[in-house]
Order: sequence, then C-alpha cells, then structure tokens
Amino acid sequence: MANRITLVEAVTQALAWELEHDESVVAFGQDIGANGGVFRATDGLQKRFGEKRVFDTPLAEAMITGLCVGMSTQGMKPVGEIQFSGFMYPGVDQLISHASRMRNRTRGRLSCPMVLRAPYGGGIHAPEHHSESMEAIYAHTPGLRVVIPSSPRRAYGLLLAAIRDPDPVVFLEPKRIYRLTKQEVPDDGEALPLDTCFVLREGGDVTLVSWGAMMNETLKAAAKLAEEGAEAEVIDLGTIKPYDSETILESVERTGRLVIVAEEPRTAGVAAEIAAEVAEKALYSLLAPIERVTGYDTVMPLFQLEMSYLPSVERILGAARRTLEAKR
Amino acid sequence: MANRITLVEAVTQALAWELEHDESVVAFGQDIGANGGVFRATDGLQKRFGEKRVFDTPLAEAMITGLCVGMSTQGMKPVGEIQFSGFMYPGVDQLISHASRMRNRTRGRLSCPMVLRAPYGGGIHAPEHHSESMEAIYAHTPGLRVVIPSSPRRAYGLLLAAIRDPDPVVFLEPKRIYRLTKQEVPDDGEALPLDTCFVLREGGDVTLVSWGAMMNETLKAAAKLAEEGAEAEVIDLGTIKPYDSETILESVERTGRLVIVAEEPRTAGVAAEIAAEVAEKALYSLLAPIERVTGYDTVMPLFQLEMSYLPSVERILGAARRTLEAKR
Amino acid sequence: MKTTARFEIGYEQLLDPDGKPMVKRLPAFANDKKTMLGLYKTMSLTRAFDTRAIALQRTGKLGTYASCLGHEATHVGVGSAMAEDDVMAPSYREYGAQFTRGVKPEQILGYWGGSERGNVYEGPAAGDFAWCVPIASQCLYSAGAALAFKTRGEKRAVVVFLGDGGTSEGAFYEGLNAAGVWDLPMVFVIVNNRWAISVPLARQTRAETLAQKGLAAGVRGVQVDGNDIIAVRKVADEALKRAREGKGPTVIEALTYRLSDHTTADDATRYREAKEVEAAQRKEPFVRTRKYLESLGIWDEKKEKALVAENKKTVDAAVKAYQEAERDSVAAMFDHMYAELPDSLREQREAALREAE
Amino acid sequence: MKTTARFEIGYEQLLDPDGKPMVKRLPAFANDKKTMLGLYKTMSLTRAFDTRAIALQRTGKLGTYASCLGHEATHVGVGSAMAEDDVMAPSYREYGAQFTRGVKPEQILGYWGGSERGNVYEGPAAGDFAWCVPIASQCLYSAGAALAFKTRGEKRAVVVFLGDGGTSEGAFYEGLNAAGVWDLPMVFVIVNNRWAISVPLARQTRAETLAQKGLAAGVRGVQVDGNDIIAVRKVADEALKRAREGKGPTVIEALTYRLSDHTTADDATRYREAKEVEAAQRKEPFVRTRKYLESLGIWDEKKEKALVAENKKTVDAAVKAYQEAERDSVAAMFDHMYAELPDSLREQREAALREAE
Ligand SMILES: Cc1ncc(C[n+]2csc(CCOP(=O)(O)OP(=O)(O)O)c2C)c(N)n1
Ligand SMILES: Cc1ncc(C[n+]2csc(CCOP(=O)(O)OP(=O)(O)O)c2C)c(N)n1
Ligand SMILES: [Mg+2]
Ligand SMILES: [Mg+2]
Repeated sequence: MANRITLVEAVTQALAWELEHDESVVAFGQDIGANGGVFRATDGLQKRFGEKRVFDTPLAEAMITGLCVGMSTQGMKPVGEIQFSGFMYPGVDQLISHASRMRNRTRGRLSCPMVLRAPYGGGIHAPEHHSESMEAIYAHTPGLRVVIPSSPRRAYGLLLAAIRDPDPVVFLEPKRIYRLTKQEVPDDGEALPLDTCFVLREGGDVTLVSWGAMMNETLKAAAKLAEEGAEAEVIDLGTIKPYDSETILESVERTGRLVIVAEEPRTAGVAAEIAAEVAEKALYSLLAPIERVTGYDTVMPLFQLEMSYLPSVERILGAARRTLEAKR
Repeated sequence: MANRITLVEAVTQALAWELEHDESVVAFGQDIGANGGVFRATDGLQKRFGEKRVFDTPLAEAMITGLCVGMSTQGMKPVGEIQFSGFMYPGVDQLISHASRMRNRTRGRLSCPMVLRAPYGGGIHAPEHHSESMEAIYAHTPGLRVVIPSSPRRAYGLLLAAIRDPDPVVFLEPKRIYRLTKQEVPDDGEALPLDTCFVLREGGDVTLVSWGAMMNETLKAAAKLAEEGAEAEVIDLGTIKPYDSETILESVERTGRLVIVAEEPRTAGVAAEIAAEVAEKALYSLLAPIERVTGYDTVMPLFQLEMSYLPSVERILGAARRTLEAKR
Repeated sequence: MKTTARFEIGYEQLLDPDGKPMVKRLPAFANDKKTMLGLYKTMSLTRAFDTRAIALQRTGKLGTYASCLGHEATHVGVGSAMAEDDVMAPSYREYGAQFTRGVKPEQILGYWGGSERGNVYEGPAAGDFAWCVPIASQCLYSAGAALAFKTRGEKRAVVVFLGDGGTSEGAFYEGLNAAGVWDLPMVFVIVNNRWAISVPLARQTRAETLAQKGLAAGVRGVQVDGNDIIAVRKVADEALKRAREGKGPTVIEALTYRLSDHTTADDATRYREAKEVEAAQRKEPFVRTRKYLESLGIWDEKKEKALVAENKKTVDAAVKAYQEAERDSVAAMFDHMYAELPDSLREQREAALREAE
Repeated sequence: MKTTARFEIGYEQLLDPDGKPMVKRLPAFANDKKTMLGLYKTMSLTRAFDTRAIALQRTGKLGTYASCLGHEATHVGVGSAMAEDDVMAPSYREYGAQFTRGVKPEQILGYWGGSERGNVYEGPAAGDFAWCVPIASQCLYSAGAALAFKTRGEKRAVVVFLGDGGTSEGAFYEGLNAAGVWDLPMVFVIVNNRWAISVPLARQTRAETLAQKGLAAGVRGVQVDGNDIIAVRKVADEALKRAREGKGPTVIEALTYRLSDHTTADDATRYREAKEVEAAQRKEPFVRTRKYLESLGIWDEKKEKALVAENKKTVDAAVKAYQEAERDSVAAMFDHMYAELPDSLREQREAALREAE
C-alpha cells in the first residue's frame, strides 16, 4: 500500500480519498479539470470522479470562494482551489464576511464546512503575485481555521482533517516544496489532528518554530546547530490558527530561547503572534530576546531578488546563535 | 480662528483645507455628496467645491479603491471614502495588489499618493459588519501606511499629512469617538507628523500603548491608576504602520512594564506586533510579562454584546495592575 | 458591420394603479380567492410590522432598522411563489418575503435588537440565509447553494434579493455569470426602488434597465411592476418554474420605490424631493391590490378593519416576545464560532465570563 | 408583456483570411502606405521577439513567459491607434501594443527575467501602467486614470486590455460600470483568444458575445475580427475618437486565437485538440496582412527578407542588453517601497545588505 510520493501528490491522494469516501465532497477551481491544476494537484481527479464532482470554474475568485460558502451551507463539502494565494484577495470578502461568520451569525443554524486550497509562498521563480505569504490575514480573521502542511505525510493527513472539519479551513500549500522530497504516505484515510503542533526534532537549547516551506530551512539550521553543539527543538505549527500555543510554551519554558521562522512580511504576522504570546505567558523563562526571522516589510520582489527576501539557513542560524549567546 | 470641533468635524475641516489649497485633491465615495456622508464627514463639501471635486460613486468598493489607485498614478490626490471599514474587503485586492506595489513595481515611475478613509470600530450599536477593527490586515501589507487619529486635533493634522503623503494611506476613523469630545482645532493647514507616536501622558511606572477609540479608555485607566499611585505613560500610536517603535521601546526601557490596548481581534494583530518588537528589542528591560488587552478572537457580536467584546477600562486596569504587581 | 446578436427586454404589468386588470386574462391564481387573500394579508401584516418597528426604534427600543415601506408587493409576491424547500437569500429589508417563509416578527425584531438569535429561523426558512449586510455579497453564496442543488439533482431553486445599488458590485455580476454558465436554478430579484441611500439610479449605472444586466451573462432578464402583486407573482412563478426545471436562471427587475428613509439612521429629505415621493406614493402597492380584491367581491371595509385588528394583535404579541426575551449571555459570543471551542478561545471565553461577573 | 429595450451587437471584418477586402471602401488609412507598412513591421517585430523569448525561456535564460502568438494584429492595431498621451493598461502579453508605445524589447525581457526594472518605461509609455497579473484588476485603476483625465478636462483616453477569461471577474464589470456612469474616456479591449489557460470560452460564460457585456453598463459594445489589422485599427480609431471627444467608452471584443501555450509553464496539449489549433492557424493575422500589402504593391519577398534580418538585429541587440544588465541589488527591494524609507524599513534594509555581503 505504502507509496513514496511528493507533497503535491499527497494533496491529490487526500482529495481522491475524500472524493471516494464522501459523496458530499466536490472540488473546483480554475484549470483543475482536464488540466489537472497548474501544479497538477488535481491530476486525474476529473477523469476518475466525473465533471460533477471535479470541475473548472470561470475566472473569478470571489465566486469560487462564494460557491464554497453557499455549497457548504447546504450540506456539501466543497474544496475550492485558488490558483495562487496571491489571487485570493477578491474572495477575502466572502471569507471574512461570510465563511467565518455563518455559524456565529445563525447561532449554529447554518455552517461552512468548506476548504479553500491555494499554493503559497516563494522560491520557485514565479511571476509577480505568485510568491507571497499572507497567511496572517486569514489567521487574524475570527472564525477561520488556517492550516499549512510541510511534508507529504502532513499534507495528506491535514488535508483529510481539513475537509472533514465542520468549519471553514484555508489550506495553504507551500509550493516551493511541492516536489522537494518524497515520503511514504499510506493511503489509509487517516487524518492528522488539527490545532496541534508537530515536534519534528527534540532539543533543549533553543526552540525553533516555523511552518510551510520554511520548515525545511529551519530543519537544516537545526542540523547545523547540532554540529555546533546546540540541540534545537524544531516545531512545525501545522495549524496556524487556532494554533497550539501549549506545545510552544512548554518548549520555551525548557529551552529559554525562541526563534520564529516565517516567510511572511514581518509586521503583524503570525510570527508576531507567537512572540507576543510567549512574551505574555513565558516571559520569565526567556533567557534571550525572542528572534523573528521573517520576510521583510517589502513587496515580495520579482525573482532576481526573491532568495534575498526569503529567510535563508544562514539568517536562521544567525538568529539562533544570537539567542544562544545571549546572557541576561 | 480657533474653533472647538469634534473629531468628525476635524475630518471635514481637513478635507476642506486640502480641497481648497490643492486642486489635485478630489473626494468621493458612497453618499458623500448631497448627503454629506452617513456620518456627515463630508457635510457641505460638495456644495462648496462642486461635483467635480466631491462626488458620489456607484456602490462598489473595489471600484472606489481602484479609482484611487488609478487617479493617483496620474497626478491627482484622491481621497476615497468607504462607508464602513467592514466594507473595505472587496477593495483589498486593489490595495494589496496595486496601491501598495505601484511604486515598487515601476521602480518609482508611477506612485499612489492616495488616501482611503473609513470609519471603523465598535461601540455605537451599529448593525453587523459595521463595528469591526481589522487594521492589522492593512498594517501587515508591505507598502501601505495606516493612520488612526484619536482626537479632533490629531484627526485634522494626520489627515492633512495623509493627503500630502506621496504614498497610499489607509486612514481609519474611530467612529465611536467621532462626536465624543470637542477640541480647539485651528484651521491653519498644519499637518502632524506621520510614523510618529504621540505621548499623551508621561509616567514611569507602566507604559500603556493604544490607538483609536481605545485611547479614551486607556487614558481613563491611566487616571485611575494615578489615583492608585501608579504613573502610567500613555502612548497613542497614531501611525499604525510603519510605526514608531523607538518611542515605545524608550518608554518600556524606563517603565519595564507594557500593556497594549486594542479593539482588534487578538491573534496576529497590531498589538502582537508591538509585543513582539518589545520582546525582541527590550526584553531585558521587562519587569513583567507584556499584557495585551484586545478584542477576542470572535466575530464582533451584534450590539447586545459589543460592550463585552470591547476592552473596558476595568479590563485595562486589571492588566495594568497585574503588570505592576508582577515580580521577576 | 454585420449584426451578430440581438436582444430585447420585456416589462410585465397586469394591474393599473387603480387595481384594474390591464390584460384580458389574468393568471389563474389571480382568480383564486384564497391565494389573493393570503397575499394581501401578508402584505398588510408586513406594513403593520414595519410601522411598529419604526416606532420602537424611535422610542429607543430597537437598533437601527431598515423599513420596507412600499416594497410589500415585490417581497410578498416573490416570497409566496417559492416552494418550501427553495432557499431564500435576503438582503436586509425583505420582511414580507420572510413572513411567507415562516420567519417570526419577533425574530426580525431580535436581529435589529442586536442579537444573532434573530437569525435562528424555523419552518420553511430553516435553510434560508440570514440577512446579508455587505451589499450583493449574497449573490455569490446563493450561486453556491444553487450549485449544490444542481449537483445533487434536487429540484430546488434559490431566490436572491438585491437592490438597484447592489447591481454595481462585482459580486452581483460574478454570481450572475455563475448562474448563466451552469444554468443554475436561481432567480435574482433586483428590487429597484430607485435609491441606494442617497444615490439615485442614474448615478448608479448608465444601463437603461437593470434587467438587461442579465445579458452580460447570457441570462434572461425581465422587468416587472414591483407594486403590482399579480405581475410580480406571475413572473416569479415563471422564473421559479424554469429554475426548478433546469431551464436556467432569471433576472427579475422589480420596479418599485423606497417610500421611507433608507434606515432609521437616514434622513432622506437631505437628498430627495418631496414631490418625487408623492408621485411614487400614487403608485404604491396597497390601493390597487385592495381595489382588485374588492372587484372580486372578496374584500370590504369591514374585513379591512378586522385585518387591522388581527395584525395589531400579532404585532403586539411579537413585540412582547421580543421585549421579554433575555439579553444575550457573554458565552454566546464564543459558543458559535466553531463547532467545537478551540483551546485558545476557551481561555478567552473564561476571561470574558470572569469579567462579566 | 411590452418591450422596453432593444439591443444589437455588430461585427467588423474588412479583410478575408486571404487579404481580400470584404467591403468596397476600406478606411483611408488602409491605403496609406506608410501606415500599413508601419503596422506590418511592428507585427513582424513582435513575432520575432516572441519567438526568441520562448527560446530564451527554453534554454533557462528567462523566467516563465507568456507568448502573444496569434494576437499581433489585435495588439498592434489597438496600440497604434493610441495617441502618445493616451494611457495603456496592459495585462501581460500585449508586446505588440507596447512596442507601438516605445517600450523596448529588453525591458520586456527584463521583466520576465525577474526584475522590476523592466517596468521603467520611457517615451509615450512613460505614463502607461505596467503589466498586470491579477486578472481584470487593471479595469479598476484604468477607470481611475480615465476619471483623472475627465476631471481635468484633458482629451486623453485609457485603453485597457483584458482576456476572455478576465470578463468573468467582478473587477471588469465594476470598471465598465464606472466607465458607463461617468462616460469615461475608455476603451476596453477584450482579447477573446477563446481560452483562459485550459478553460474554453463556453465554460467561462453563457453570453453569446463578450461585446454584449457592455450592455450591462449601458456601454457600447462591438465585435471585431482580431486577426484583421485593418478592422481592428478602424474600430480602435473610432472608439478612441469617441472616448477623447467625451462620447463615452466602448467595449471592443477582438476575436482571435491563442496559438501558443498559455505560458511557457503550460502544456496546451493536455486540454485542447490539435485540429482546433490548426483551424485557427488558417485565420492567423500575418498571411492576410502580407497579401494585402502585396496587393497594394508595397511588399514582396525581398522586403520580407530584409525585414526578417532587421528584426533579428533588433532582437539580438535586445537580448544582449538584457543579458548584460546587472542583476538587481538587494537595496532595490527596499528603495522603492515608499518615497522615503521609513525607519523600520531602514533597519531591515541594513540587515539585508549585511546578509548579502
Ligand atoms: C458592501 C457594502 N457597501 C456599503 C454598504 C452600506 N450600505 C448599506 S445599504 C446601502 C445602499 C443599498 O442600496 P440598494 O442596493 O439599492 O438597496 P436598498 O437599500 O435600496 O434596498 C449602502 C451603500 C453596505 N452595506 N455594504
Ligand atoms: C485574479 C487571477 N486569477 C488567476 C490568475 C491565474 N491566471 C493567469 S492567466 C489566467 C487565464 C487568463 O485568461 P484570459 O483572461 O482569457 O487571458 P489570456 O491568458 O487568454 O490572454 C489565469 C487563470 C491570475 N493571474 N489572476
Ligand atoms: Mg435601492
Ligand atoms: Mg483568453
């Protein structure tokens, strides 16, 4: 059964599983049918499940998002795809004004068990608007759930969980690592828990928190630190909102040092939230200033500069070393 | 010359000044002409400056935002009004994808000296979508400037500065205090500085940072603390992005205690940013955990519960007292 | 230049302002006494409710309220044409339509009284959408609901109401385009009451009719006299039948007039002429309906009085229920955010409950 | 039901695919040798550029690139009709139009080569908008530019290009409605190349024509054979004249075909039939233009060869300039975010520069 697949194939596998086992699931978006999605995330699904279950839409993101809202209120489980997360903005009104509020507005009479998927993040030399990381907008919105996988196995398990979740989920896929590595991902329909961090590496000297494609650089930095004699605990946020602060607080209480790594713009991002939470709840444990290694407060540049924008292993190491050297 | 006016009248006065002194300024939005705006912020302006300078638009926020973008690239200084900040979302794409990027995209060839005004925040018993505080979305967006006044005088001076600024400004007006107090506001065309905090009260025991309508509760809390023998330094952020962290850091270095008060939802808000910045740059000065007193991560409820959602003087006092009592 | 496409927009009116039929044969339902009495009674209850709601607001017992004065024939005509399992997506003043769906007057008061409990509908409305404040955004989720019905092969339609102002929003157009391309079972009811707060139709669009906006999406469009309950009901019946039969969506432009201020927070004298309102008053929907009923011999002064009394009782009871309802508890702010309360929110909930004590 | 509005959509074609005039009298410019040679030469340069750009991408010397194969007549026809001080709002493949505005081939390469420097146009294009990736969003800022011209009483027009797919976005419609209601000096050029990546027109909308989408906003709409340079230029001339004279906006639907993949990242064989492409190939814009020029006696094989050689030189020079350009410096990421660098960004800039060392 077990097969070695990439992250994007794990997405396809999860979609196929749910389409197969829950007839209320439908998937739609731009170019997801015959074309199988511009990243092939839906490759073969239309052929397998038919045009009623898997279909192309007109070119209108507000509409795609609104279709998710409306279908989900009527007992279906729509999985909408936005071709790139930089094109989600026209649909932000449907997300903020309706998806996130439907249950609360009707005191539970209606609800939105929908998933909105989008590839996000930089690093693939894509054109303008194709490389941004604006997950904080959705994380800031009360009522949404934001989930970001960072490995094939977590992509499979978390997407299953997202589709089964009774509330709206924004599911962002780090396209930079869509095909980076293969992993064994049994197609067993086993979901992973939402709202829970994943500890990818244990260590007592410094806590590194990240998510998405940056997990990769973060793990590399941790390996390097180990060579240097410092054991980093590496935590993958997994669910960005509502997130599992307990695991992080518990770790920081042990290590006393925290570096948060994210490719999002710096100001008022998810990294800020984690730092703030720790500064409130674990201040006395901190042996060093919290470090955020993030994208800059600049537009994600065209690709000549994108690697200068994205946090590098070196930048993470720099921050980690500073916290390790810090003395109160 | 000097006249005692409310915050909303100060907005009108600033608009009138700029319309009078800069012929490239135009103001438009829904119901801002004959009706003078639903809060009367543009009262009398159409009569005074004519329909070419002050005019009603069709009911389309993406369009209003886009008009600002386009007009400003062609040498005009548009001031668009969105009737309530809860209706800005359809225009978010124009803000994020264009207004904030135009200068960078063209390496300075085109730019967007535009202002997008909107009343925001809770506390006036308004219907759904009329009471939210989502400034963090705009603060998180690289390339935007976000300005929020908290008194008639600052409304006048900051709006003048915003209109004259060569880059796009989201100008959010705390409608809860539109008519709360009157202040002398000389109509002298003097702008106040952007990107600078305003220290409203000096004190050495605890730093209270806030903005918008919450300034009022924060100042009340400071007065109460003074009665209790603790001197709070009260800082009005003024410009939310890019914000003046220096003044805050300097203050926290003196007081060792920080409470941030904001009516926005808690997760990944502007308050988180300030806390994170302080936890990075002034950690060793902190004598107590940073406290955030914010809205909850819930939908801003309909008005029966809105006062339970908004930070109260009591909540601020509770947080301030906790930080004052904290011992390392 | 050769001509590649041609279009026409039709207009339906069956009763003149004096209640006289303008065609030889009215639709069958117009001769059905029960149907016609039902329509009139709901219109009348709506008016009674609206009047009282404004009074409640004026005396500080209700929040901002959006009146439906003048729209009763459109709202009731469309609502009554719906099947129980159709779904309605209102904007924010279609009380008459909601009454046909079993929504209770006290719920509407509850909503404008600041509680989400007002949106917990039962009966035919149990699957209906709640009020939608962000103009035209209902067009998108409505398309989603319709697509769900189509996907499951259910013969159900979605009726979405929007205003003339709402037709300027991109969301309207995207919803319309979805309806067109997938032949969705939808009826877009554009309630053209000539004003969007202070903005008259001429400043909203240059289109000669709003029905023609359907053409942009290849969707059938029709105008109707929105003060003519028989015409409204007829075009709604037809549009719903087509929708349910898979024959595609319809745009109905109902021409009526907002006789009231926009909401109780508005003062329409700032921006429109009294004489325009007076002229519109002469075409309002009640007189002609009543006269038509009289011409059928099923209505008279006595019946009218009895109805007024009955409506008063109904509305009194609703006001009482509204005023006696408990205020929302702080917990309610948290308990419907997610199906299950996440840990982080649990903490915030506890803090809020502590503070409320 | 009475009819309240009637509409027609016209279609303009002047040359048949063999370059034979289909009307007695072609527009005057069609007999002006200089004009016609200019149009053809720009089309030809565009084709040469496009071919080379694809080759560069295939050999790893350029990022993803969007080909304009087949669109040359539409792009050049419209661009050449513009006055210098008009403003163009392209989407992302209108190279032919940009060449008429003085944009240099090396700038276009620079952009697809990952640098914003590619957007620093000079000459007539100095006030033009840069490429716009978020589909149809250019329709809104274009309306803003047009409103600026109208407000200042300038006789300048804005030309906005979008694709068939783009007509499904609300932004297109909102921009159109603005143009209609204020009679803005705008021309919306819908380049209907039948495909939006893998989605054919029939899945994009049910509207019979895209020109009729103008009707939703009361805006004049016209179809044109987008492979017929004379017809395109004619309808563009007319539309721009109307716009500048304050006679209002026009929607031009140019019917053409995307002969290439969507971009170099796309593989169109996954979703469309070779025979459809072959059929379209037979109507492509070059043959008929050349044959028409030959019929005027101003073109022949020799001239064609000379032109090919000249284009090669031009493109070679552009490629050289592109390849020799310095890569962007890290500072560039910060220096154009605001007119003046804010303190917080100064700190980030310094950190980035330190890291870059
Ligand atoms: C997206 C959005 N923008 C603005 C508003 C504020 N607003 C409320 S009602 C209204 C006018 C609506 O006019 P119309 O669509 O004609 O409906 P009517 O009120 O006449 O029934 C406006 C501008 C809103 N609710 N939503
Ligand atoms: C808002 C938005 N959504 C999606 C995309 C991804 N995308 C790029 S081009 C394209 C198809 C555009 O088709 P069309 O408008 O017909 O223009 P064409 O490419 O055919 O010239 C899509 C979906 C985008 N760039 N912007
Ligand atoms: Mg209206
Ligand atoms: Mg196309």
